[in-house]
Amino acid sequence: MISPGLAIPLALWVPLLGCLAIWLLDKSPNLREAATLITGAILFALTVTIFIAVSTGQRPGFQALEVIDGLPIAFQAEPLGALFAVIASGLWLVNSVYSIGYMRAGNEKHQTRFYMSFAVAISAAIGVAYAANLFTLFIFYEVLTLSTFPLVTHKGDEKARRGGRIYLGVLMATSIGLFLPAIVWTYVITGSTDFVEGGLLAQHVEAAGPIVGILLGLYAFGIGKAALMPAHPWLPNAMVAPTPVSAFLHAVAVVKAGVFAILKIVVYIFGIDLLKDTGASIPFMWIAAGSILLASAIAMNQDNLKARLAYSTVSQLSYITLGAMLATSMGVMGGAMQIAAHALGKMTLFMCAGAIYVAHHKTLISEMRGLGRVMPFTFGAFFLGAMSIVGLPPMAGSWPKFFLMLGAADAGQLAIIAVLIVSSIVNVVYLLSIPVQAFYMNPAEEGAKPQGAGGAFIDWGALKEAPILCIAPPMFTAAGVIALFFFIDPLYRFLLPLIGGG
Amino acid sequence: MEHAILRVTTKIFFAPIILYALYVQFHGDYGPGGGFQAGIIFAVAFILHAFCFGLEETKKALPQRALIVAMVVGLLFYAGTGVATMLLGGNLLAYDVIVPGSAHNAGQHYGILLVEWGVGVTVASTMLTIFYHFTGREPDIDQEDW
Amino acid sequence: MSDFTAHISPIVLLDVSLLTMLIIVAFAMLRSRHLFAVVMLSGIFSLLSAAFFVSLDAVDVAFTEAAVGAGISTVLMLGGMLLTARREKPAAKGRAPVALAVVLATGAALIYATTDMPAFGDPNSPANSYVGQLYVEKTPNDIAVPNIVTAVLASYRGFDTLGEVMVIFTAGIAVILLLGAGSGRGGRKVADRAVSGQEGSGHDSSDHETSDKGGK
Amino acid sequence: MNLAEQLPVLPVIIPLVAAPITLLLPQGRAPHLWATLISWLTFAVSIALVAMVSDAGVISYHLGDWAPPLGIEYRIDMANALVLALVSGIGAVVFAFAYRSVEREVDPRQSTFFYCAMLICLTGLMGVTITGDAFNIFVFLEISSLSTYALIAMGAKSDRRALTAAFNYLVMGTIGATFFVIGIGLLYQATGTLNLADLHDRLAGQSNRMVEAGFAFIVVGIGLKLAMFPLHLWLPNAYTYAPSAVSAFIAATATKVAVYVLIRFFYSVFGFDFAFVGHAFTYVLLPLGLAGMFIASLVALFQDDVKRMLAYSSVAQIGYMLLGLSFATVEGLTASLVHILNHALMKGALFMAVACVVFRTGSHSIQAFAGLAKRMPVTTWAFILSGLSLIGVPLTVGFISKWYLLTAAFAAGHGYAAFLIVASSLIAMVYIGRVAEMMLLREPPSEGPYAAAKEAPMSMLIPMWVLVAANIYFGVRTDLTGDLAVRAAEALMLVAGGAP
Repeated sequence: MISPGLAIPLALWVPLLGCLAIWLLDKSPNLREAATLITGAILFALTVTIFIAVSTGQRPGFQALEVIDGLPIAFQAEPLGALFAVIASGLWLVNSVYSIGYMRAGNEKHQTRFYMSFAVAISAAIGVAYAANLFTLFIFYEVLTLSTFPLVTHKGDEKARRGGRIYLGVLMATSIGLFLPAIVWTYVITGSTDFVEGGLLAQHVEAAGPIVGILLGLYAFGIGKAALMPAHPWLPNAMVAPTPVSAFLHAVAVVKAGVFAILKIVVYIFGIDLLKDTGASIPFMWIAAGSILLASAIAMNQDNLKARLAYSTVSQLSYITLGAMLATSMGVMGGAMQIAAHALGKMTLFMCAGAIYVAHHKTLISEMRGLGRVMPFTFGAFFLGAMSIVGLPPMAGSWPKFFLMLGAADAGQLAIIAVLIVSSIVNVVYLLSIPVQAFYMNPAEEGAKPQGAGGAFIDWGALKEAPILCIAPPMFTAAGVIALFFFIDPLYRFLLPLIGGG
Repeated sequence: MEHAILRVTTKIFFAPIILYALYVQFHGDYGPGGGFQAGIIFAVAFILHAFCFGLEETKKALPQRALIVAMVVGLLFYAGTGVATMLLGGNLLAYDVIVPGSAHNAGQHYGILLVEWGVGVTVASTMLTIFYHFTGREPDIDQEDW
Repeated sequence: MSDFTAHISPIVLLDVSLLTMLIIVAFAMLRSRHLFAVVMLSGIFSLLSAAFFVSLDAVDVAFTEAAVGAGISTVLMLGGMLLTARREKPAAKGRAPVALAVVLATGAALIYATTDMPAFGDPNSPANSYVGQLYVEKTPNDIAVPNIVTAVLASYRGFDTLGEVMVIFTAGIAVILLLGAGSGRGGRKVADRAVSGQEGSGHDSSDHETSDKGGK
Repeated sequence: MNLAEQLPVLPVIIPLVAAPITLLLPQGRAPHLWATLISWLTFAVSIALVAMVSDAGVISYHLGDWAPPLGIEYRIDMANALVLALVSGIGAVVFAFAYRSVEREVDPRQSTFFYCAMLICLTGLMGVTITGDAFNIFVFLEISSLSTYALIAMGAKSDRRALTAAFNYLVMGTIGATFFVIGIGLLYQATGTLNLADLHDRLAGQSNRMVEAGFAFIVVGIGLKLAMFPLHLWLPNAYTYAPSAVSAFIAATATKVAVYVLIRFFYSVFGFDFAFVGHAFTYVLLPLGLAGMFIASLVALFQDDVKRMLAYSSVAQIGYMLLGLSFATVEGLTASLVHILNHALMKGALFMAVACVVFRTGSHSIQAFAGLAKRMPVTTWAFILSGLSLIGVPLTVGFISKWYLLTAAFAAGHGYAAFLIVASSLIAMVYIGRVAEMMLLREPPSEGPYAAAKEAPMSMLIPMWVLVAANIYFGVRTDLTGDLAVRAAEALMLVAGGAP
């Protein structure tokens, strides 16, 4: 077994080597895809190694180099980062399988560039996960933005260019315009950007007062990847990308890197206690709550499936921001769990959307009526994923909601509980309605098939499913959603150090 | 014979002007003057020549290529003196090392003489170069003629 | 050292009249559109300044001004003029107020500075009492040439002079680059008046620079 | 000759002697090889000088063996040692790069004189930087300016507007030089000395109108040379129409040297004892720096000529440097010095990338960049990486600059300035992004004048990538730039008598 200390640099380099291998194997697609999968498997093993080490209380890390005094590029694994890395690398593996199916079925161009960008992006995501200070996190955050740009503009047409411009524009503008000054300001106040247990700023008394609120605002909106309204427009616009990109990057790696950073900054830079004492996070808590409701409302009006999922993501990401801004340990716990639960659930939904597109070239929800009867596996997986997002047991998604409500109660914010309940109801309407319509309603254009119940409900003879490589991954993650519900206790205990327990 | 008086006058004055230039050049240590002024006066003699006999005639006496070489040589005379003092163990342009241990500052005298000569040569040739280019657009020279 | 007061002497009258003429010539140059007249007036301007320098006891500077400013500059400007037109185009209107403001501000700053200047010839002024005085005292020993200006020019500050020679050399190179063979215009007497006019005046400025140097 | 003793004068005297010799060489490759060799040699001795200063502290070299203030002194501390290394380093890279580009853009009969003028320009810039004498600064400033005017005019073979551009620059530059020399004259009148260190000593405690006016004239004069907003009007055209290699060289060096001179006068000659220095910082440099950053960036946004866009960007970047030095803190001065170095690296690389495009397409219009990622991938990526550096993306030198500048802004209590700085980099992102999108996402034209573009020759690519690599290397390792700049800033601050 590789030592955890060595595993971190390896986890950063392996995807880059994979990227090189993919480039060299440009001419033989099968070997190229094999390279992707092997890289994914190795990476997953490495992150699991680190995860196990962290669960035993170790904090492996290393310092690469010091760019400016007090500004090193350094890495250290802690529970939140280890969890994020495992989720990202594990789902990358799943997504790679899915990508192969999707890209080949669609005969997409520039597949080599596609896989290379993916490899760089995952390396950046791992860097974000293990970053030991804000500076390192910022570097990989930017690399993640830039490396995913070719993925978003993959199609290369005017629509993709426009989407790419907004994607890059919003993410870079917020990160350079707000996030970077916030980091510099933190550095000027504290002389460091390290993640410190209990909070870096909490150690500096002079940091109290309105500065905390301003800084928190800079971070909250500066980390555009967290898609806190109004910094969200990049996310719907990124949907011009091929579905595997949306599935992985815009349900897992990119957006989770954002909310992960917010959680990490709240816990390790401000410290929960500092925020609680100063009350600086209350306004942002309400902004997050508003973001949840508003994005849900917008999602309801989207007929394009991917757009609806995108706004749903905006809404769900704000749960995590909300958890962080509650400034209670249960809120942070809920946010951290939401990272895992939402990643599995939303990725399932996106992959299903891709499978539908591959098999039937349909993107509008209104066109999908009755489609469940010819794609029962896809819509079955979609149903499970949607249940999780809504927060119904026995799905993993129910736990974060539970902890968030606990956190809100701790903080004495009962209105937030109401927000969470309303949001869940809206989720039911706009997510669960899709599989229900698919199974129970007649196709709009044909209307030939009678709407029956029971035996002849699914015409097994006329199934028209997507290729197996497009179906298996969402079913796998859907199963994961159920499994995570039952394994929540180990996760809870793994995350306890985050809130000062364990 | 056109402008006979002018031509004769020019011929008469040409040599004294050059002589005066040399006087100004070498008398700079004792009175007003030096390389800058001498160079100008030297150039003026040739400009006068060009006015009366035409630029082509002057160019026969003092071709453009020779002027460029003179520009280089003049500048190098000055800079070279500096480099020489460095090679002799002093700092750049530390003339004392030219004649070490001299009681009457002979090194300084030689040094000043050398650099002033460099100034004079450069100024004269540069002024004439500028004059040549202003007055007579020289014909395109072919690649081989260089 | 006792306080120094400049006393009125007949030379002052000469200075005043020379300066008055300088101003008149300068305005005449500004008003005239006839380039030939302007060139000639600039020669006169240089000659007057040379005379003024003599009255300030700066003989070396006067000599240089006479040779460079009144002499070769006039010739070169005539040459430049021949490449363009005989008459200046009427000046374009519009930017004049800005230019006027800049000129007035510059003038005001200069006049402002003069109010604190030491009197002309004051032996106690910093310029005369410090390094200047040192040059006078040390030259006989260090260099032993009678002309202190030459001593400063060629030895004490010989490196500046090397730089100035380089400036002149550069001016030569610049002219060759602009007008020489292969400059895209060499040999052909092209009638591109606007452009050659700019070039002509461009070289005027560099000539002025060289004359500045020579006069140091 | 004792080489170690004579080392301080070598960075100037080597190109100075070599420049005229160029004219004696035969036409063809020889002048270029000679100039390149000399530039490398100059770079080598400059590096040796940096090492020497790093060990021995301030070096004073007496030209002609005359002790200052009688003679001229070369006074090399960390600040100008760094700028010397920068100028000669850029020279070494650009000279090596120039051959093919110049061969195409300049008549072969002129190339000998062209390289001679390039060496003269290098000499002038080095001479300005190294010297400790005010009048010597003026003389070498004139050497560099005069050669630059001619070099810019050489663009006339491709575009006749180069002549107007050179003429405008000549007028503005001459006014600047005149102002500068008037300022020096006034200071001489007030002190009787021309030596910078001596000036500082003898100015101490003096407060009269000569000094005030002298200060004003020097600031405006140098402000013209460094294209301080709004005195920048000469710069965009000059950079746009100059031959590509010349643009790359002067964009990376000339204005930087002028900024250095400004720092030298502010900190080493006047110092903070003078109230007007503080006023100039607060009421002139700070607002003008900010205004330049914004207005020039916004103008750059609307340029369809990539060279002109980069030129306006330079004006904006000069705003950063002025902003940094106007904070009057060690951090601010460090930021300014670091940005002098870093901006040279990125602008040099960017202009070289454009030179490659010009070499293959004959145009620097943004249309010529369409689809170049497919035709000229190596050039494209050089442009994009240096562009990212200009924006200030981490792991590039641009980020280091921005980091120092932002910390300085926060530490000096100018938090608002920090946000203006990042806002201006965002504008940079948009205009670089425009070109990048053109290169990456457009289809290359299949017909027309730009269709035949292919990758630039190796002789251009290698030097360009050396600079691009420097952009990355110094973005990760700052012990050569940042640490030395901190030392330089601390030393300057000590002389200036700054409290912090």
